[in-house]
Amino acid sequence: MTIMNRINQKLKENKKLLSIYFSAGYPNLNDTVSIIENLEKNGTDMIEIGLPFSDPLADGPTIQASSTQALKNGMTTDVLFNQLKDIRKTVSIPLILMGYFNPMLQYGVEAFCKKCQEIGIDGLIIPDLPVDVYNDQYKATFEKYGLINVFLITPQTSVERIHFIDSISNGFIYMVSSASVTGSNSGFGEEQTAYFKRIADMNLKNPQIVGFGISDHKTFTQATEYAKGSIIGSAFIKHLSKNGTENIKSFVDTILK
Amino acid sequence: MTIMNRINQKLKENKKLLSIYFSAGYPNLNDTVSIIENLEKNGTDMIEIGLPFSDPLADGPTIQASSTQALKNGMTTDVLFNQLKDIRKTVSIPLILMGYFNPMLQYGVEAFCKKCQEIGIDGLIIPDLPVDVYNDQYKATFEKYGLINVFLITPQTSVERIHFIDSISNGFIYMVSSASVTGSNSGFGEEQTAYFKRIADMNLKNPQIVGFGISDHKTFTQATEYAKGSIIGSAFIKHLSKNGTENIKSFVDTILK
Amino acid sequence: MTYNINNKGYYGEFGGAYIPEMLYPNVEELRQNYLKIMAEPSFKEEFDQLLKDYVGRPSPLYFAKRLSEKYNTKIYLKREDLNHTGAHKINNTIGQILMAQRLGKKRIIAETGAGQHGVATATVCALMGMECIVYMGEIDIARQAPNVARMKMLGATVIPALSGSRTLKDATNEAIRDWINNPVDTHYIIGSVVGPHPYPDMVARFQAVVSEEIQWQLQEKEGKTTPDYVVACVGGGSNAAGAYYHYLENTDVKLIAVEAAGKGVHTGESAATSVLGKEGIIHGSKTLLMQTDDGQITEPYSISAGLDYPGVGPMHAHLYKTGRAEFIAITDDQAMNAGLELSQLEGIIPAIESSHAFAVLKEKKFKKDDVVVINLSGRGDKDLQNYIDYFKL
Amino acid sequence: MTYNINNKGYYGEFGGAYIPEMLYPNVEELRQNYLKIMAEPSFKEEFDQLLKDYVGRPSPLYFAKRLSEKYNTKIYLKREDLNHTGAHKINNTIGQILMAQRLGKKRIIAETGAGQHGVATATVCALMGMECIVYMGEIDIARQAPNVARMKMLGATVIPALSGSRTLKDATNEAIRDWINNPVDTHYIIGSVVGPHPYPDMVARFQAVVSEEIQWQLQEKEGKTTPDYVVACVGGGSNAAGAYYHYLENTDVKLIAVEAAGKGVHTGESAATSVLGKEGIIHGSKTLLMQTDDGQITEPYSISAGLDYPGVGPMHAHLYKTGRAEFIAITDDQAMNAGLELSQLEGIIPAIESSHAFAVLKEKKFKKDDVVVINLSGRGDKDLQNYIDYFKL
Ligand SMILES: Cc1ncc(COP(=O)(O)O)c(C=O)c1O
Ligand SMILES: Cc1ncc(COP(=O)(O)O)c(C=O)c1O
Repeated sequence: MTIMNRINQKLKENKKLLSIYFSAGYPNLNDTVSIIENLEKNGTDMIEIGLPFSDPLADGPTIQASSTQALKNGMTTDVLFNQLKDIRKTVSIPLILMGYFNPMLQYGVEAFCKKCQEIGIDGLIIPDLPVDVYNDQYKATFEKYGLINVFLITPQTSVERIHFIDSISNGFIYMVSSASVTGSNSGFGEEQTAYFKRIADMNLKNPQIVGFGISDHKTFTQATEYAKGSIIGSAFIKHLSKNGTENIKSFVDTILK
Repeated sequence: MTIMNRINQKLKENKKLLSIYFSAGYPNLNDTVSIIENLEKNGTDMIEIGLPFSDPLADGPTIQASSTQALKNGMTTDVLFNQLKDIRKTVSIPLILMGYFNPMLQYGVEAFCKKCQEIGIDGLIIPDLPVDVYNDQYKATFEKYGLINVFLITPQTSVERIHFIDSISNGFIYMVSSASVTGSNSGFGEEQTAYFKRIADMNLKNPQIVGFGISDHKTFTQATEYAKGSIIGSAFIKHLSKNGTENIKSFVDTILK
Repeated sequence: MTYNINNKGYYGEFGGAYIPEMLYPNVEELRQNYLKIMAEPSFKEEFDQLLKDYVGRPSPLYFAKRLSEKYNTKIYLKREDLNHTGAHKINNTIGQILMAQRLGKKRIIAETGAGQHGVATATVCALMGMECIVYMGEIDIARQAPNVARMKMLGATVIPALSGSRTLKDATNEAIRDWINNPVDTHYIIGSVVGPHPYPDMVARFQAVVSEEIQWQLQEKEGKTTPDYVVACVGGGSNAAGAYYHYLENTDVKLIAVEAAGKGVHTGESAATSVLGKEGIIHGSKTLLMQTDDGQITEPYSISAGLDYPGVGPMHAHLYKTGRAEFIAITDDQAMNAGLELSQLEGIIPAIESSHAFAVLKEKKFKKDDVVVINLSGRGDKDLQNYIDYFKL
Repeated sequence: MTYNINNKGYYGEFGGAYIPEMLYPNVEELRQNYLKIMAEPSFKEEFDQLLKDYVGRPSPLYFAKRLSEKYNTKIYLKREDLNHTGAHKINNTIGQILMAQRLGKKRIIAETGAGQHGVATATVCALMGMECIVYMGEIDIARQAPNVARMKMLGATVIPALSGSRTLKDATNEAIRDWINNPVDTHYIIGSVVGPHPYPDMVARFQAVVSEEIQWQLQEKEGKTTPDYVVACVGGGSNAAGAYYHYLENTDVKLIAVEAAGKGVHTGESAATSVLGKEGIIHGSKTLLMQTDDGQITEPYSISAGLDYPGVGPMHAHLYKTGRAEFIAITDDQAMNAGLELSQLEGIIPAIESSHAFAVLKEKKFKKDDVVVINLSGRGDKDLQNYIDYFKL
């Protein structure tokens, strides 16, 4: 890929990146844009916008519940695209859509990618779209529309496979802190730190951003000791469910301190 | 058998015989003797005294219930023998004990027969003591103590078997009106009348007394058209359960009219 | 000494046909015909075919590895639990329904305790399109609800026995009463090796397929046709009779009969007939039974409806009297725990009846090389609620 | 045209492994090893031995005389209901537990709908002494209570799935979540021919013993190895896959797949995936599934917990798309009545899942000489309460 999109530019910044995930349409259907704007305003570096799915099998209970609520609120792919249509008028940090493959497939992968480009989405994270299927069938389409596809690695991913994933990635690698669904851990132990270090020592061409289990300043700091940044999901959803869209600042502040 | 006991004498009388069955110890434990005396006084020709059994499988619900109540009241073989010990001081009609084989077996068949003789019992009806077992094992004992053993025939009994049963009987044959447990019919139809006639026409050496389904003057008359007499069981038990031991006269009267 | 029936219908001093005259034609018809009919090639063929294709025989002889390790002996399970309807009972009902057809009967009655025999009877009646009435004690109807439901699904009429202890004994009384009332067109399918001759022998012969299979199955697995022990629970005794049958005369094979001790043999709530019983007459047969001094049959108790019977078949009375079989009494608690153990060690939930047989493993020490065949007479689906309640699972 | 899987893990356009990276090592380990392990003589031997001695295979192929007479055709029932635990599911769990052992796994998870797969999994875990966690939808826990009790007796932990429709789909989600959380020591025993490659193929191969047996059993009975029709119900599709397996490429054998139409295909309460579904991804596999235009998976409905699934295995999607199999949708009412009919004509109470297959007899006219094999995938013990309530027996 030749075009350098917002993700690549952001990754060049000389800082540890805070990326935040939330489920679009949660807590209320039309909160999406204001949450994004608020996050940017308060210092978030990158945002994963979750496209809710009925059967989010890689997500833990918190994100799952927010997904279900978002669907109940009326969220659909079309609604989301519509909410986001003017987002680039106000927001400039990288925006990544994160969702399961089936809704994209139903929308049509090409149509989906095209729409993302129109809106100004920079990348996609599709947990259940495997690397080889992407590589064989969808890579060309993603590239055509300037979208970065982000792959995951876990503590169980083999060295060879990490190198392979690195070779086909062109943004960052989503480094799952521990093999577990989102939101099920708090605080990193020796094992995880060793894993962060092991990956850092591989000197991959793509920087790594850690996800799963980042919930506060401490885990953010731990995770970014070796990695370029980290992604917070469940902790932010919990904050939303308690405080609504108010006070996003205080959440971001406690992470960054 | 040479001794002519009360049963044989009674059978010689030139009349249709009314025989009545009741469960000893019912309705109250000590009603036995007064029921017997009352029955004789009011014109009953012969009495079957039921020795209650826990599992009276050839009896219908009425007799079964009276048996159960009698056992609850405390009836046992010993109690019955004790109640009857002076019966011959007041009663002279034939008395037959009717009961299942197991209690007799536990008492000891010989001891049981001996006791019957002492008391003045004339015969036994043991529905579950088969003809051949009796013949092979117990005939000598019964005869030793002057007891007549009464066998049953039913509409299904073959001609050969009727002749065989006749040959080993020495009192009367208990002719079951229809193949059914006691108390389950009322009124005789053509089929049964034909059966009564068929047996009468066989000119057996033993007279027949009809049992099962005799409940009133009509059925008594029907049954004794061809037979020497008939036995009433359930109908009398029902009378006892309604009226107690009072008014036995009226019961007997309605049968004989 | 023989352990089989003699030509008068007795095992030693036990057996016979102590029946009211009203039953004589039926029982006599059966007595005169059963061996002849069973020997007919067409009968054998139909019987064998149904056992194979419908019942699913042969039932496996399964080497229970983990159980064997735990008890340090060689334990094989004869898997009657895998039969259609879930117990050994169907071997007999298949045989008897074919018998009833050949005798021209149109209506079938049966008694049932655990409901397995009732289900097995309702099943063969459905298969043959015959009317089916099943008598079942009111207490048993409550504690074996799944089997009551099955009988109804199969089109049978279930009539509660309301007298006595309202269990198997009383259901049997009611069935006999029905038979007395319907002497011409009705066949009574007795569910165990009890009742008047020829029932105990006929039922034993239908169940004998169990030991016949054990012989060749053991040959395949152990290179010999005979085990050291055959263990079976005994209610009336049919599953035991089937498992013992071909070994009866071979005294190298030790037979263990397991009775239900309920809350304890001497608590007054037990069904351990061999210990508590005396010779007497029950349901048309001279055998051992639990009774008062006065000869009244006492009300038994066992957590297991199929063993909750105050008598035992005459074959077993004879095996007891002669010492041919060792009788062991197992309490409710021992049985329930053995059932849980089998479930969790081997993945097989046994009927509570069968659990009694497994409890012997804790009571008796077998040698390492002993080949112990335990007859797993039925599966525990019907007993789930009892297990759950008992263990508060 | 082939109806088998290709070397990329697809049946035509269906299949694949659409899984999160967290599952990759597990699934990949399985993919690389399953065929190799299944081909090992020691694996085959242990698998075959357990199928024979523990499961009770071969399951009979039973000629249903009265049913055949009624529908004027030749109907054979493949008696998977006679397997240990009462359904075809155990063929697969026996295979997978041996696979898990060889892969060095220590902990087993499973999803279950009707509970049959949960019981079959709990059973093999007890047999092998392995920890067992079963996920089951809250609704299914209520409607298949006997199977929940059985799992507990067998020592398994049953965890309710509380999300979505609280049925099989959601239990599967929870099981996958567990697997993601336990990527090293845990094997996920999927219960049908669904999930990411190699599961559909592996499960189909373990179930293929069904059609392998049908071949020689038909040879014995009809002098030919092929029937005219093979009929099976389809939830995920494993019993159908097993019954079709050896006939897939022989188009003389017509395949009929029976789906659950619930209250009617177009009532909004149905699980008839072939009619209502579109291509999509569910539980790691590209296949047909019921979904909104927006790609959200819809909540299916069937009276039968085992068919209450919004997808279908990729093999079946392919069989549908190519027309190789005829798909027929059967409503709750049709199925229940077919279950009652089988009970009362043949003495066999089928699982409600299997009842759907029998309902085809009223929907489709077969010729007098047609040999129709219906896969009787399971027994109805688990469904008694439903039948009783439905028919007010
Ligand atoms: C599974 C099972 N085993 C054993 C028995 C006891 O009967 P028997 O002693 O005749 O084998 C029963 C009776 O219902 C039963 O269901
Ligand atoms: C008896 C029975 N048949 C069929 C099914 C449906 O599963 P499959 O389509 O995988 O055979 C189930 C599922 O639980 C079942 O229990």
